[in-house]
Amino acid sequence: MGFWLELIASGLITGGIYALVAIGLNLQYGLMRIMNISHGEFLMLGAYLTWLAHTFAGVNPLAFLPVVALALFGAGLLVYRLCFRRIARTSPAVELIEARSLLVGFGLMYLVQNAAYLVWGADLRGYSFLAEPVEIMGARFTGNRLAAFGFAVAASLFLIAVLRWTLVGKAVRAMMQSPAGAQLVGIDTAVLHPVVFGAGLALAGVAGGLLSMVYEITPAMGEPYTVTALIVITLGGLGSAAGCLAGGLLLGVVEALGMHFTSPSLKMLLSYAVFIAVLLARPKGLFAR
Amino acid sequence: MRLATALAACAIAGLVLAPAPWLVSDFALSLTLSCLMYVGLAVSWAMFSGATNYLSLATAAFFGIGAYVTAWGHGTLPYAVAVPLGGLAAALFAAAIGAAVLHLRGAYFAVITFGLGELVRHAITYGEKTWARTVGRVISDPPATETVYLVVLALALAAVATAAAVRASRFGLALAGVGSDEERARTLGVNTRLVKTGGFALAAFFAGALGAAVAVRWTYIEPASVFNPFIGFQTVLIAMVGGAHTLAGPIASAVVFSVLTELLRLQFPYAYLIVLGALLILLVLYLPGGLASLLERWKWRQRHA
Amino acid sequence: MPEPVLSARAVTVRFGGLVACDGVDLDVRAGELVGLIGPNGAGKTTFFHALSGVLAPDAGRLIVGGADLTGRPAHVFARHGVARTFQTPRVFRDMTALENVRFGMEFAGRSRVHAHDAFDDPQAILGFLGLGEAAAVPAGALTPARQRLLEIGMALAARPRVLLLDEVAAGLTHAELEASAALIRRVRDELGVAVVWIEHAVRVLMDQVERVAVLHQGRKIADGDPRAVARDPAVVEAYLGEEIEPQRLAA
Amino acid sequence: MSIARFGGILSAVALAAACLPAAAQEAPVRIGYAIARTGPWAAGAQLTQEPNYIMWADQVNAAGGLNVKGRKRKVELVGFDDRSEAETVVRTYEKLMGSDKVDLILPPWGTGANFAVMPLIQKYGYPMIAPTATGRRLLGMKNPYFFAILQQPDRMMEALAEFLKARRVETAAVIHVDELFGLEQYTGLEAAFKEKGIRIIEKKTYPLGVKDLKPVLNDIKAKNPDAFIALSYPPDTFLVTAQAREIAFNPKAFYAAVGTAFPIYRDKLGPAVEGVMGLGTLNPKSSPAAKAYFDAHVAKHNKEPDRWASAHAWAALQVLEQAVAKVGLDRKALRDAIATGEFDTVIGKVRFKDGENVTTPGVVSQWQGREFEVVWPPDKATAPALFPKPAWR
Repeated sequence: MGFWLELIASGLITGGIYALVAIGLNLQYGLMRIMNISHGEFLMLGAYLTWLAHTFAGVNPLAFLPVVALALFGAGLLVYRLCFRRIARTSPAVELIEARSLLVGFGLMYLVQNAAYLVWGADLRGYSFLAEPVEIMGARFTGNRLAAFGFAVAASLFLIAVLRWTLVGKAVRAMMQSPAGAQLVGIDTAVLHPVVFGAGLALAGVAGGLLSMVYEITPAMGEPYTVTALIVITLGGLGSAAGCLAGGLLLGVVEALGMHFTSPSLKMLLSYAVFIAVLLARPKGLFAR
Repeated sequence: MRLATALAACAIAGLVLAPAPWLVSDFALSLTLSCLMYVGLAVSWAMFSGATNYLSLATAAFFGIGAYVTAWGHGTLPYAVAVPLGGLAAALFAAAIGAAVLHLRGAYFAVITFGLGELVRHAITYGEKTWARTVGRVISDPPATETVYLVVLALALAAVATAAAVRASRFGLALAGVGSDEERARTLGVNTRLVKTGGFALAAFFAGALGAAVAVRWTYIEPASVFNPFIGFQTVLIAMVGGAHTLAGPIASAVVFSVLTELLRLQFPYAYLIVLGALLILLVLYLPGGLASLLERWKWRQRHA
Repeated sequence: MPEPVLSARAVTVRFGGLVACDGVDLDVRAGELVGLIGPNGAGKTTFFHALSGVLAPDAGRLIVGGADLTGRPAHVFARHGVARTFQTPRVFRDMTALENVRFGMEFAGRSRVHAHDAFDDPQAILGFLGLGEAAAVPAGALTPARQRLLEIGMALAARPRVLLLDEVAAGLTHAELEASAALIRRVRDELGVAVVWIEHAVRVLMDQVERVAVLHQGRKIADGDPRAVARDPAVVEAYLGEEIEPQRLAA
Repeated sequence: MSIARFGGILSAVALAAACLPAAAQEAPVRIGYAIARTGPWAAGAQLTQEPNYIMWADQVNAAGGLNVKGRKRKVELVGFDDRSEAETVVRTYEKLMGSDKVDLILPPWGTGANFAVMPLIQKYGYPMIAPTATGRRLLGMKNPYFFAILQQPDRMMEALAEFLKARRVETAAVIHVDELFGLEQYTGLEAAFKEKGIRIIEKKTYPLGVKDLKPVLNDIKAKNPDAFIALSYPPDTFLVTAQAREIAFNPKAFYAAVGTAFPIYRDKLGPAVEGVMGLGTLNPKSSPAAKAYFDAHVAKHNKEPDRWASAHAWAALQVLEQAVAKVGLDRKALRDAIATGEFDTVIGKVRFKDGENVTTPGVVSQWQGREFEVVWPPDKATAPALFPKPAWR
């Protein structure tokens, strides 16, 4: 029994990490159709900032996360102002916003990644934090993975609640359904857009900070995370906070069970097969509206 | 008329470029080959995705499938057979998955095509490891650079000629109808499913054949390098920067992008990607119609001068 | 009586729990001009979607020119001679007006026995619609009213046996409306194409058609001579509370 | 830090330029290479390989230049980023050898990239001594210009089997990455274990990019093998160590492959690495020459080299330097000199047979304190082995 608990829990925790990586991108793409392909690069920045603070100033990485969030939120406002505002204003159709933001995302990816190479070099970096195992009902987990999982769940629940029950959430959802319509009913997209974009980057940064406790970091680490994020948010249904969490958890559990029952070599095959099967059955993801 | 012009341009380009291996330096030849590879990839991508607005991220998968056909056929199949066979294998794969996924739209289609590519890559890795006890294949006596160059040149020109012919045809009209309003096209008698699958497979043929043709240069064909998602991303990037709904845009963009990246790389060996990224952003912000819109603007000025 | 060119038998379409069309029958014969009316949400457009193959009905049969096309995709309907327009005009915005018309001719118009072959040339269709000078204009740049006309042209280029028109009058001035109505009569009279016409402006429609069918809450509640239908108590009941008063309906 | 590296290049170039008037009659020896500065290969390439190139060029120039058959000539490095792409590797070497006609080339990083330049070095006739290329398949191409200086997988795995046999290990569980590297290591391990009578009671494989191996480790833990061997790449090496500790899976011998020899492995995992064995070849205690090399590297780049292939990259440059001193820059003669000579390097005497370094034995290393001690073979050992492995800390 303990074995099964551990297996499922381990899958859920990895799944929580997948969801964590995706939350920020889901916000940006789901709400504004900004396909920010440089998402993983900002995650990488968050990871480096946390690593720097911990390694050179001895700051507790968890305590530093709000700083990371703030820094990336600021960066998000700046990036939005410099790049995406113009795109949102000059693109006549939502498909064009999507296409152009994809290209700008590529540009940002090159730019940010290379800047990181110049500043920090290509070397693997990392540190140990909360790496001690914690025993829960006979199963053992490291604290840093639990922290990442906890944040993913908390952030998802928070977003679900905000979107569902608050006035801001209603505005954001209105914006999601029809940007022009939102403007008609008096929602100020000039404020909401940059804030949502900044929040997306802040979430990416916090995810990076949390992951830097678990995995090693390099300037090239971003791209696989962007891919994971894209898979998770399409699996869950673009823009759905609940779908994002469910999609990540589903993948994590499928992988854990797959690894146990078949071979870990089949893990990638399995998760892609599940992803594709879900999309074929539900073309708009698990939590399609 | 426009088709005839395009075909004539292809023929002239062929005559000009074919003797390159005996005239230019090894490096210039290598760079030209890179340009041609991306011309072929971007033009064939735009032929389907530009016309229909179905943003496919399966290029890397097609490329890798083609490459694996040469890898498996190495030693038994002549290069000249392996290349079209690689294209055919990719086209068959595209037709099979196209029938299943071409009802998905937008980002869902993009991500699922990417996922299918990864699925194939992992399936090949697993199959090779399990049954052939290997990961990757060695091409022990690759064809000469001249041969590879000429084959890639032929494929790139064939892609351009095919794209021009498609644009001038009923098939091209149907693809454009799908891109503009798929349901409307259906109510006007277009079998959109067939048209989409056909277009997807045709585009895949060129990506597959190019994979089969180029990957022999790398001596060692392994899933991680031939299914490199960046090949697909770069193709999309080039085609969209050029203007995916045009024919000339992706061609110009492939040449500009390849040469520019290379010059920057050689000139600024540490910071070239920063420059490239910044240029790309500026281009999208201030030339949203892509390189093709420059051409259109120029034509417009000519007419109204 | 000639065979119907289009025949709907007990067509039912459901969206989840909602029954948008509930066992609707309709026969349309060659050269007929049939109006289809009903209050908002009556299921008119859904019924058109079923008639043109855009939506597969959950139950019932659809027979076009004697062939059972139930469950077939829209392009098969188009090739058997069902052409339609949409409530909000759907033209290929980046193509020119001429290309839009050519599109209809190249596909549905080519692959079946022609019901009418009055037009071999897209330019002639544009001329017929009064859009001759707009041939080279991108369709997206036309006014909505002209886009509606262009849509009819696209449908005519498909050489249909039956033309399904979904609200041609919306947003038109009175004069434009009269012109459109006249055009629709010409399509029927000169080309011999059967027309089924949905219109919210019920009065205009009633003046033009010889027969009208009424949908209400997904069911057909009346079908016949416009004056008789207007006096039908069930129809009057259905329209109560709508913006059109029963007296004016009968006028 | 890359600023330092960048400065290194600048100073190499500047030095070469400064010497121009003095040695106007003698142009510098141009040495070309492509290596990953960006992309997934960069972390390895910038740890193990390029820093050595830069440091070597600096040292050679500081000493007055490269001895070319008795005449000193300055060295100029012509290095480009290969973007971690095979096609860019090929294109860059075609430029260097075919168009620029540099005097010598240095290898790119990694087995895949080395494969890609194989036909080119043969076509243009440039000898290449590769520190980061492993695999029988490379050597199987029988390219006369290719020399592999790193111990090949079978040799390393034989050493591991001997070590475990000497400690009476009877059972082992193995996982390996689905890559040529993992497969070749495993083939070597399987043969060596069979010969030594060590049973492999569980074998699992996993793909690149895995983020969680706990379910596998749990399954293996339940089988209780004497030894656990992960033929892994850096991200999974870190992962498997952290997760074995997480579930308290503590076999008598715990071995992981690529990455254990990286200083960051010790720095990230801290005391947890105590007793972990891995793919390492030498450390500063191995010899005074090794100590001098490690010290010079830290002084130059402000970071330690790894304890697996870095020294081999340095040794490859030493081989090249000694061969050039003997026969000059005639590349055919240079090739023959490398193929037939014996060279004194930081990793000891090096001699090639059919392109393979046949003098350097297989080695097993183990983290003890802050050092990756060599624990096998006994004549190379820098410390006695900790066996069984102490409990995770």
